[in-house]
Amino acid sequence: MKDKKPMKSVFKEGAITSEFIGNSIYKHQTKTSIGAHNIFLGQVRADEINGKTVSAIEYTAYEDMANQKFHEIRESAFEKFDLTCMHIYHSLGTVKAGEICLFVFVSSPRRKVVFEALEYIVEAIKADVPVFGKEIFEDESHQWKVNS
Amino acid sequence: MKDKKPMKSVFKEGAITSEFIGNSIYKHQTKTSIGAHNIFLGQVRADEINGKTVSAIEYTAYEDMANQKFHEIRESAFEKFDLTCMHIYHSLGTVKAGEICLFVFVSSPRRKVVFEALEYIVEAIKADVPVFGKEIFEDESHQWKVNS
Amino acid sequence: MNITIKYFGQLTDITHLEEETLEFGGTYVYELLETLYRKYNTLKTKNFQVAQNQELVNENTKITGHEIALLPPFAGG
Amino acid sequence: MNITIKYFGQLTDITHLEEETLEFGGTYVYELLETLYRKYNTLKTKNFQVAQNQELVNENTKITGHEIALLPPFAGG
Repeated sequence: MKDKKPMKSVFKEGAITSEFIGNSIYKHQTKTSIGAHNIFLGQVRADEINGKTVSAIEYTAYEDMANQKFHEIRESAFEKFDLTCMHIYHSLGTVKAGEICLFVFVSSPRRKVVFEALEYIVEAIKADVPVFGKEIFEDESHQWKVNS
Repeated sequence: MKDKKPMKSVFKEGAITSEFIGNSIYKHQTKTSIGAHNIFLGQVRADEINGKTVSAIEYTAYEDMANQKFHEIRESAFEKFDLTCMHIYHSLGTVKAGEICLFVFVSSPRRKVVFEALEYIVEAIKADVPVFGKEIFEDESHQWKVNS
Repeated sequence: MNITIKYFGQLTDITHLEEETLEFGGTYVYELLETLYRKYNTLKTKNFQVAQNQELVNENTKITGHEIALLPPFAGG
Repeated sequence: MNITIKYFGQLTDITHLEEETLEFGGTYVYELLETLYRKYNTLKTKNFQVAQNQELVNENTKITGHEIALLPPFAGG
Protein backbone atom coordinates (compact mmCIF):
# COMPACT_ATOMS: atom_id res chain seq x y z
CA MET A 1 0.00 0.00 0.00
CA LYS A 2 2.97 2.36 0.54
CA ASP A 3 2.86 4.93 -2.19
CA LYS A 4 6.63 5.33 -2.53
CA LYS A 5 7.22 6.26 -6.14
CA PRO A 6 10.57 7.15 -7.66
CA MET A 7 11.56 10.81 -7.59
CA LYS A 8 9.26 13.01 -9.61
CA SER A 9 8.72 16.75 -9.91
CA VAL A 10 6.37 18.28 -7.37
CA PHE A 11 6.13 21.47 -9.41
CA LYS A 12 3.02 22.49 -11.28
CA GLU A 13 2.76 25.48 -13.59
CA GLY A 14 0.39 28.06 -12.08
CA ALA A 15 -2.12 27.74 -9.26
CA ILE A 16 -3.29 24.42 -7.80
CA THR A 17 -7.05 24.22 -8.34
CA SER A 18 -9.69 23.07 -5.87
CA GLU A 19 -10.81 20.51 -8.49
CA PHE A 20 -7.32 19.01 -8.50
CA ILE A 21 -7.40 18.75 -4.71
CA GLY A 22 -10.91 17.26 -4.65
CA ASN A 23 -9.88 14.72 -7.26
CA SER A 24 -6.79 13.81 -5.28
CA ILE A 25 -8.99 13.16 -2.21
CA TYR A 26 -11.35 11.07 -4.36
CA LYS A 27 -8.49 8.83 -5.51
CA HIS A 28 -7.77 7.85 -1.89
CA GLN A 29 -11.21 6.36 -1.30
CA THR A 30 -10.09 2.98 -2.64
CA LYS A 31 -7.36 2.83 0.04
CA THR A 32 -9.46 1.42 2.85
CA SER A 33 -6.64 1.04 5.35
CA ILE A 34 -6.60 4.85 5.67
CA GLY A 35 -8.44 6.31 8.66
CA ALA A 36 -7.17 9.89 8.62
CA HIS A 37 -6.07 12.42 6.01
CA ASN A 38 -4.47 15.77 6.75
CA ILE A 39 -4.09 18.43 4.09
CA PHE A 40 -2.15 21.68 4.17
CA LEU A 41 -2.87 24.37 1.59
CA GLY A 42 -0.80 27.50 1.18
CA GLN A 43 -2.82 30.36 -0.30
CA VAL A 44 -1.42 33.64 -1.66
CA ARG A 45 -2.40 36.53 0.62
CA ALA A 46 -3.29 39.98 -0.70
CA ASP A 47 -0.99 41.58 1.89
CA GLU A 48 -0.88 45.34 2.09
CA ILE A 49 2.70 46.61 2.28
CA ASN A 50 3.39 50.35 2.43
CA GLY A 51 -0.05 51.10 1.00
CA LYS A 52 0.31 48.71 -1.94
CA THR A 53 -1.54 45.40 -2.22
CA VAL A 54 -0.01 42.11 -3.39
CA SER A 55 -1.94 40.89 -6.42
CA ALA A 56 0.10 37.76 -7.18
CA ILE A 57 3.29 35.86 -6.41
CA GLU A 58 5.57 34.71 -9.20
CA TYR A 59 7.33 31.53 -8.07
CA THR A 60 10.69 30.36 -9.38
CA ALA A 61 12.88 27.54 -8.08
CA TYR A 62 16.28 25.96 -8.40
CA GLU A 63 14.32 23.03 -9.75
CA ASP A 64 16.87 20.20 -9.68
CA MET A 65 17.93 20.96 -6.13
CA ALA A 66 14.32 21.58 -5.06
CA ASN A 67 13.15 18.23 -6.40
CA GLN A 68 16.08 16.57 -4.64
CA LYS A 69 15.10 18.29 -1.37
CA PHE A 70 11.43 17.34 -1.80
CA HIS A 71 12.59 13.77 -2.34
CA GLU A 72 14.69 13.83 0.85
CA ILE A 73 11.79 15.28 2.85
CA ARG A 74 9.54 12.55 1.48
CA GLU A 75 11.96 9.73 2.34
CA SER A 76 12.57 11.10 5.80
CA ALA A 77 8.82 11.50 6.51
CA PHE A 78 8.10 7.91 5.44
CA GLU A 79 10.89 6.78 7.76
CA LYS A 80 9.69 8.82 10.75
CA PHE A 81 5.93 8.31 10.45
CA ASP A 82 3.60 5.41 9.66
CA LEU A 83 2.17 6.99 6.52
CA THR A 84 0.13 5.23 3.87
CA CYS A 85 0.55 8.03 1.29
CA MET A 86 2.15 11.42 0.90
CA HIS A 87 1.73 13.92 -1.93
CA ILE A 88 3.35 17.32 -2.37
CA TYR A 89 2.61 19.87 -5.10
CA HIS A 90 4.09 23.36 -5.40
CA SER A 91 3.31 26.02 -7.97
CA LEU A 92 5.79 27.65 -10.31
CA GLY A 93 4.98 30.81 -12.24
CA THR A 94 2.19 33.21 -11.38
CA VAL A 95 -0.30 32.48 -8.61
CA LYS A 96 -2.86 35.21 -7.93
CA ALA A 97 -3.99 36.33 -4.47
CA GLY A 98 -6.57 33.83 -3.18
CA GLU A 99 -5.14 30.99 -5.26
CA ILE A 100 -3.35 27.95 -3.87
CA CYS A 101 0.43 27.53 -4.31
CA LEU A 102 1.21 24.58 -2.00
CA PHE A 103 -0.71 21.33 -1.47
CA VAL A 104 0.63 18.76 1.00
CA PHE A 105 -1.50 15.65 1.60
CA VAL A 106 -0.68 12.87 4.10
CA SER A 107 -2.73 9.79 4.98
CA SER A 108 -2.39 7.13 7.64
CA PRO A 109 -4.45 4.53 9.46
CA ARG A 110 -4.43 6.80 12.56
CA ARG A 111 -4.93 10.49 13.18
CA LYS A 112 -2.06 11.27 15.59
CA VAL A 113 0.39 10.33 12.86
CA VAL A 114 -0.99 12.68 10.21
CA PHE A 115 -0.88 15.75 12.45
CA GLU A 116 2.78 15.23 13.31
CA ALA A 117 3.80 14.25 9.79
CA LEU A 118 2.06 17.15 8.05
CA GLU A 119 3.62 19.81 10.26
CA TYR A 120 7.04 18.20 9.89
CA ILE A 121 6.77 18.18 6.10
CA VAL A 122 5.46 21.73 5.73
CA GLU A 123 8.16 23.16 8.01
CA ALA A 124 10.85 21.24 6.11
CA ILE A 125 9.56 22.56 2.78
CA LYS A 126 9.65 26.15 4.07
CA ALA A 127 13.17 25.74 5.48
CA ASP A 128 15.00 23.55 2.96
CA VAL A 129 13.56 23.89 -0.52
CA PRO A 130 15.03 26.58 -2.83
CA VAL A 131 11.84 28.24 -4.02
CA PHE A 132 11.64 31.99 -4.51
CA GLY A 133 8.61 34.25 -4.56
CA LYS A 134 8.29 37.64 -6.21
CA GLU A 135 5.35 39.52 -4.72
CA ILE A 136 3.77 41.54 -7.50
CA PHE A 137 1.82 44.63 -6.49
CA GLU A 138 -1.16 46.05 -8.30
CA ASP A 139 1.05 48.80 -9.83
CA GLU A 140 3.40 46.07 -11.17
CA SER A 141 6.22 46.95 -8.81
CA HIS A 142 7.53 44.02 -6.79
CA GLN A 143 9.33 42.85 -3.65
CA TRP A 144 10.83 39.47 -2.79
CA LYS A 145 9.01 37.30 -0.29
CA VAL A 146 10.95 35.75 2.60
CA ASN A 147 9.60 32.89 4.75
CA SER A 148 9.16 33.71 8.43
CA MET B 1 -13.98 38.49 7.76
CA LYS B 2 -14.63 36.26 10.81
CA ASP B 3 -17.00 33.56 9.68
CA LYS B 4 -18.85 33.25 13.00
CA LYS B 5 -22.34 32.19 12.12
CA PRO B 6 -25.09 31.35 14.59
CA MET B 7 -25.31 27.71 15.69
CA LYS B 8 -26.13 25.33 12.88
CA SER B 9 -26.10 21.59 12.45
CA VAL B 10 -22.78 20.08 11.43
CA PHE B 11 -24.45 16.80 10.53
CA LYS B 12 -24.85 15.59 6.98
CA GLU B 13 -26.76 12.49 5.94
CA GLY B 14 -24.34 9.89 4.52
CA ALA B 15 -20.74 10.28 3.37
CA ILE B 16 -19.02 13.63 2.75
CA THR B 17 -17.99 13.68 -0.91
CA SER B 18 -14.69 14.87 -2.38
CA GLU B 19 -16.69 17.27 -4.58
CA PHE B 20 -18.18 18.88 -1.48
CA ILE B 21 -14.69 19.30 0.00
CA GLY B 22 -13.25 20.67 -3.25
CA ASN B 23 -16.11 23.13 -3.50
CA SER B 24 -15.61 24.22 0.09
CA ILE B 25 -11.94 24.94 -0.69
CA TYR B 26 -12.98 26.87 -3.80
CA LYS B 27 -15.28 29.15 -1.79
CA HIS B 28 -12.31 30.31 0.30
CA GLN B 29 -10.40 31.72 -2.65
CA THR B 30 -12.19 35.06 -2.33
CA LYS B 31 -10.86 35.43 1.23
CA THR B 32 -7.48 36.90 0.41
CA SER B 33 -6.37 37.47 3.99
CA ILE B 34 -5.99 33.69 4.33
CA GLY B 35 -2.46 32.31 3.91
CA ALA B 36 -2.92 28.77 5.24
CA HIS B 37 -5.66 26.16 5.29
CA ASN B 38 -5.55 22.91 7.22
CA ILE B 39 -8.05 20.14 6.59
CA PHE B 40 -8.66 16.96 8.55
CA LEU B 41 -10.64 14.13 6.96
CA GLY B 42 -11.79 11.04 8.83
CA GLN B 43 -12.22 8.06 6.51
CA VAL B 44 -13.93 4.76 7.39
CA ARG B 45 -11.36 1.94 7.56
CA ALA B 46 -12.10 -1.59 6.37
CA ASP B 47 -10.63 -2.98 9.60
CA GLU B 48 -10.41 -6.72 9.94
CA ILE B 49 -11.66 -7.86 13.36
CA ASN B 50 -11.68 -11.58 14.22
CA GLY B 51 -11.57 -12.49 10.57
CA LYS B 52 -14.46 -10.22 9.55
CA THR B 53 -14.05 -7.00 7.59
CA VAL B 54 -15.83 -3.72 8.36
CA SER B 55 -17.84 -2.69 5.30
CA ALA B 56 -19.47 0.46 6.72
CA ILE B 57 -20.13 2.49 9.85
CA GLU B 58 -23.64 3.58 10.74
CA TYR B 59 -23.42 6.84 12.66
CA THR B 60 -26.04 8.07 15.14
CA ALA B 61 -25.83 11.00 17.53
CA TYR B 62 -27.56 12.69 20.41
CA GLU B 63 -28.08 15.48 17.92
CA ASP B 64 -29.14 18.40 20.14
CA MET B 65 -26.31 17.83 22.60
CA ALA B 66 -23.83 17.14 19.78
CA ASN B 67 -24.67 20.39 18.00
CA GLN B 68 -24.34 22.22 21.31
CA LYS B 69 -20.89 20.62 21.84
CA PHE B 70 -19.79 21.43 18.28
CA HIS B 71 -20.86 25.01 18.94
CA GLU B 72 -18.82 25.17 22.16
CA ILE B 73 -15.76 23.71 20.41
CA ARG B 74 -16.17 26.30 17.66
CA GLU B 75 -16.46 29.22 20.09
CA SER B 76 -13.52 28.02 22.11
CA ALA B 77 -11.33 27.55 19.03
CA PHE B 78 -12.11 31.07 17.75
CA GLU B 79 -11.17 32.38 21.20
CA LYS B 80 -7.89 30.45 21.43
CA PHE B 81 -6.65 30.84 17.85
CA ASP B 82 -6.50 33.63 15.27
CA LEU B 83 -8.73 31.86 12.75
CA THR B 84 -10.38 33.42 9.73
CA CYS B 85 -12.80 30.52 9.17
CA MET B 86 -13.72 27.17 10.64
CA HIS B 87 -16.04 24.53 9.22
CA ILE B 88 -17.01 21.17 10.67
CA TYR B 89 -19.13 18.48 9.00
CA HIS B 90 -19.90 15.03 10.41
CA SER B 91 -21.83 12.24 8.76
CA LEU B 92 -24.94 10.57 10.14
CA GLY B 93 -26.29 7.30 8.78
CA THR B 94 -24.29 4.86 6.69
CA VAL B 95 -20.74 5.65 5.52
CA LYS B 96 -19.00 2.88 3.60
CA ALA B 97 -15.36 1.87 4.03
CA GLY B 98 -13.20 4.36 2.08
CA GLU B 99 -15.76 7.14 2.39
CA ILE B 100 -15.33 10.29 4.47
CA CYS B 101 -17.28 10.80 7.71
CA LEU B 102 -15.59 13.88 9.22
CA PHE B 103 -14.40 17.08 7.53
CA VAL B 104 -12.77 19.80 9.63
CA PHE B 105 -11.47 22.87 7.81
CA VAL B 106 -9.60 25.78 9.43
CA SER B 107 -8.05 28.84 7.80
CA SER B 108 -5.84 31.63 9.07
CA PRO B 109 -3.42 34.24 7.80
CA ARG B 110 -0.54 32.13 9.20
CA ARG B 111 0.35 28.44 9.16
CA LYS B 112 1.40 27.86 12.81
CA VAL B 113 -2.13 28.75 13.88
CA VAL B 114 -3.90 26.25 11.64
CA PHE B 115 -1.81 23.28 12.80
CA GLU B 116 -2.55 23.95 16.46
CA ALA B 117 -6.19 24.79 15.92
CA LEU B 118 -6.99 21.77 13.75
CA GLU B 119 -5.54 19.26 16.20
CA TYR B 120 -7.33 20.96 19.10
CA ILE B 121 -10.68 20.81 17.30
CA VAL B 122 -10.37 17.20 16.11
CA GLU B 123 -9.34 15.96 19.58
CA ALA B 124 -12.25 17.88 21.16
CA ILE B 125 -14.71 16.36 18.69
CA LYS B 126 -13.47 12.85 19.45
CA ALA B 127 -13.64 13.43 23.23
CA ASP B 128 -16.72 15.56 23.77
CA VAL B 129 -19.31 15.03 21.06
CA PRO B 130 -21.93 12.29 21.58
CA VAL B 131 -21.67 10.48 18.26
CA PHE B 132 -21.92 6.69 18.05
CA GLY B 133 -20.67 4.35 15.36
CA LYS B 134 -21.95 0.87 14.58
CA GLU B 135 -19.33 -1.03 12.58
CA ILE B 136 -21.17 -3.22 10.10
CA PHE B 137 -19.35 -6.33 8.90
CA GLU B 138 -19.73 -7.91 5.49
CA ASP B 139 -21.95 -10.65 7.00
CA GLU B 140 -24.21 -7.91 8.46
CA SER B 141 -23.21 -8.60 12.04
CA HIS B 142 -21.98 -5.54 13.95
CA GLN B 143 -19.91 -4.17 16.80
CA TRP B 144 -19.82 -0.72 18.37
CA LYS B 145 -16.86 1.53 17.62
CA VAL B 146 -15.04 3.25 20.49
CA ASN B 147 -12.61 6.15 19.99
CA SER B 148 -9.06 5.51 21.11
CA MET C 1 -42.68 12.85 37.88
CA ASN C 2 -42.54 11.72 34.26
CA ILE C 3 -39.04 11.48 32.83
CA THR C 4 -38.04 10.97 29.21
CA ILE C 5 -34.99 8.78 28.82
CA LYS C 6 -32.98 8.46 25.60
CA TYR C 7 -30.73 5.50 24.83
CA PHE C 8 -27.87 5.60 22.32
CA GLY C 9 -25.41 3.33 20.56
CA GLN C 10 -24.84 -0.11 22.04
CA LEU C 11 -27.34 0.58 24.83
CA THR C 12 -30.14 0.27 22.29
CA ASP C 13 -29.02 -3.35 21.74
CA ILE C 14 -30.20 -3.90 25.35
CA THR C 15 -33.24 -1.63 25.58
CA HIS C 16 -34.50 -2.28 22.03
CA LEU C 17 -35.85 1.25 22.05
CA GLU C 18 -34.32 4.72 21.66
CA GLU C 19 -36.57 6.63 24.00
CA GLU C 20 -39.17 6.01 26.70
CA THR C 21 -41.05 7.96 29.33
CA LEU C 22 -41.07 6.60 32.91
CA GLU C 23 -42.89 7.56 36.08
CA PHE C 24 -40.09 8.19 38.61
CA GLY C 25 -40.56 8.68 42.37
CA GLY C 26 -36.93 9.29 43.46
CA THR C 27 -34.65 12.32 43.65
CA TYR C 28 -31.17 11.45 42.37
CA VAL C 29 -29.61 10.09 39.21
CA TYR C 30 -28.38 6.95 41.03
CA GLU C 31 -31.98 6.15 42.02
CA LEU C 32 -33.09 6.45 38.42
CA LEU C 33 -30.25 4.15 37.38
CA GLU C 34 -31.34 1.54 39.94
CA THR C 35 -34.81 1.64 38.43
CA LEU C 36 -33.35 1.13 34.96
CA TYR C 37 -31.04 -1.68 36.07
CA ARG C 38 -34.11 -3.53 37.41
CA LYS C 39 -35.80 -3.10 34.06
CA TYR C 40 -32.74 -3.90 31.85
CA ASN C 41 -30.65 -6.64 33.44
CA THR C 42 -27.45 -6.23 31.42
CA LEU C 43 -27.44 -2.42 31.42
CA LYS C 44 -25.34 -2.47 34.62
CA THR C 45 -22.48 -4.23 32.79
CA LYS C 46 -22.22 -1.43 30.22
CA ASN C 47 -19.98 1.60 30.27
CA PHE C 48 -21.97 4.83 29.83
CA GLN C 49 -22.34 8.42 30.99
CA VAL C 50 -25.55 10.23 31.93
CA ALA C 51 -26.59 13.59 30.47
CA GLN C 52 -29.37 15.73 31.90
CA ASN C 53 -30.53 18.70 29.90
CA GLN C 54 -27.66 17.89 27.45
CA GLU C 55 -24.94 18.24 30.08
CA LEU C 56 -23.03 15.32 31.60
CA VAL C 57 -23.97 14.77 35.26
CA ASN C 58 -22.83 12.38 37.98
CA GLU C 59 -24.83 9.85 39.98
CA ASN C 60 -25.49 12.24 42.87
CA THR C 61 -27.03 14.95 40.70
CA LYS C 62 -30.68 15.77 41.39
CA ILE C 63 -33.16 14.86 38.71
CA THR C 64 -34.76 18.10 37.48
CA GLY C 65 -37.30 16.65 35.12
CA HIS C 66 -35.35 17.56 32.00
CA GLU C 67 -34.53 14.99 29.38
CA ILE C 68 -32.10 12.28 30.52
CA ALA C 69 -29.77 10.53 28.03
CA LEU C 70 -27.60 7.44 28.55
CA LEU C 71 -24.44 7.80 26.45
CA PRO C 72 -22.03 4.95 25.75
CA PRO C 73 -18.42 5.76 24.70
CA PHE C 74 -18.25 8.32 21.89
CA ALA C 75 -17.06 7.31 18.43
CA GLY C 76 -17.18 10.49 16.36
CA GLY C 77 -14.85 11.13 13.47
CA MET D 1 38.41 26.25 -15.13
CA ASN D 2 35.00 27.19 -16.49
CA ILE D 3 32.26 27.48 -13.88
CA THR D 4 28.54 27.83 -14.48
CA ILE D 5 26.85 30.07 -11.94
CA LYS D 6 23.09 30.28 -11.45
CA TYR D 7 21.36 33.26 -9.82
CA PHE D 8 17.93 33.13 -8.22
CA GLY D 9 15.24 35.39 -6.82
CA GLN D 10 16.25 38.89 -5.83
CA LEU D 11 19.85 38.28 -6.96
CA THR D 12 18.64 38.39 -10.56
CA ASP D 13 17.57 42.01 -9.92
CA ILE D 14 21.33 42.69 -9.55
CA THR D 15 22.86 40.36 -12.13
CA HIS D 16 20.10 40.80 -14.76
CA LEU D 17 20.78 37.23 -15.81
CA GLU D 18 19.93 33.80 -14.43
CA GLU D 19 23.04 31.94 -15.46
CA GLU D 20 26.52 32.62 -16.74
CA THR D 21 29.77 30.75 -17.32
CA LEU D 22 32.97 32.28 -15.94
CA GLU D 23 36.67 31.44 -16.29
CA PHE D 24 37.85 30.98 -12.68
CA GLY D 25 41.49 30.66 -11.55
CA GLY D 26 41.02 30.21 -7.77
CA THR D 27 40.37 27.25 -5.45
CA TYR D 28 37.76 28.17 -2.84
CA VAL D 29 34.18 29.42 -2.76
CA TYR D 30 35.24 32.67 -1.06
CA GLU D 31 37.59 33.41 -3.97
CA LEU D 32 34.76 32.91 -6.41
CA LEU D 33 32.57 35.23 -4.35
CA GLU D 34 35.28 37.94 -4.42
CA THR D 35 35.30 37.67 -8.20
CA LEU D 36 31.53 38.03 -8.30
CA TYR D 37 31.52 40.99 -5.86
CA ARG D 38 33.92 42.81 -8.20
CA LYS D 39 31.56 42.16 -11.08
CA TYR D 40 28.29 42.95 -9.23
CA ASN D 41 28.80 45.80 -6.79
CA THR D 42 25.68 45.39 -4.66
CA LEU D 43 25.78 41.58 -4.49
CA LYS D 44 27.85 41.85 -1.29
CA THR D 45 24.98 43.59 0.51
CA LYS D 46 22.61 40.69 -0.17
CA ASN D 47 21.84 37.72 2.04
CA PHE D 48 22.35 34.42 0.17
CA GLN D 49 23.68 30.86 0.47
CA VAL D 50 25.88 29.03 -2.01
CA ALA D 51 25.10 25.59 -3.39
CA GLN D 52 27.60 23.44 -5.26
CA ASN D 53 26.36 20.35 -7.00
CA GLN D 54 22.93 21.11 -5.40
CA GLU D 55 24.24 20.96 -1.84
CA LEU D 56 24.73 23.99 0.40
CA VAL D 57 28.42 24.71 0.98
CA ASN D 58 30.38 27.25 3.02
CA GLU D 59 32.96 29.82 1.91
CA ASN D 60 35.92 27.54 2.58
CA THR D 61 34.67 24.70 0.41
CA LYS D 62 36.81 23.84 -2.60
CA ILE D 63 35.35 24.54 -6.00
CA THR D 64 34.97 21.21 -7.80
CA GLY D 65 33.80 22.47 -11.16
CA HIS D 66 30.20 21.45 -10.60
CA GLU D 67 27.38 23.93 -11.02
CA ILE D 68 27.33 26.75 -8.47
CA ALA D 69 24.07 28.44 -7.42
CA LEU D 70 23.54 31.59 -5.37
CA LEU D 71 20.36 31.22 -3.34
CA PRO D 72 18.65 34.11 -1.53
CA PRO D 73 16.24 33.34 1.37
CA PHE D 74 13.69 30.66 0.49
CA ALA D 75 10.02 31.54 0.10
CA GLY D 76 8.29 28.28 -0.71
CA GLY D 77 4.70 27.56 0.25
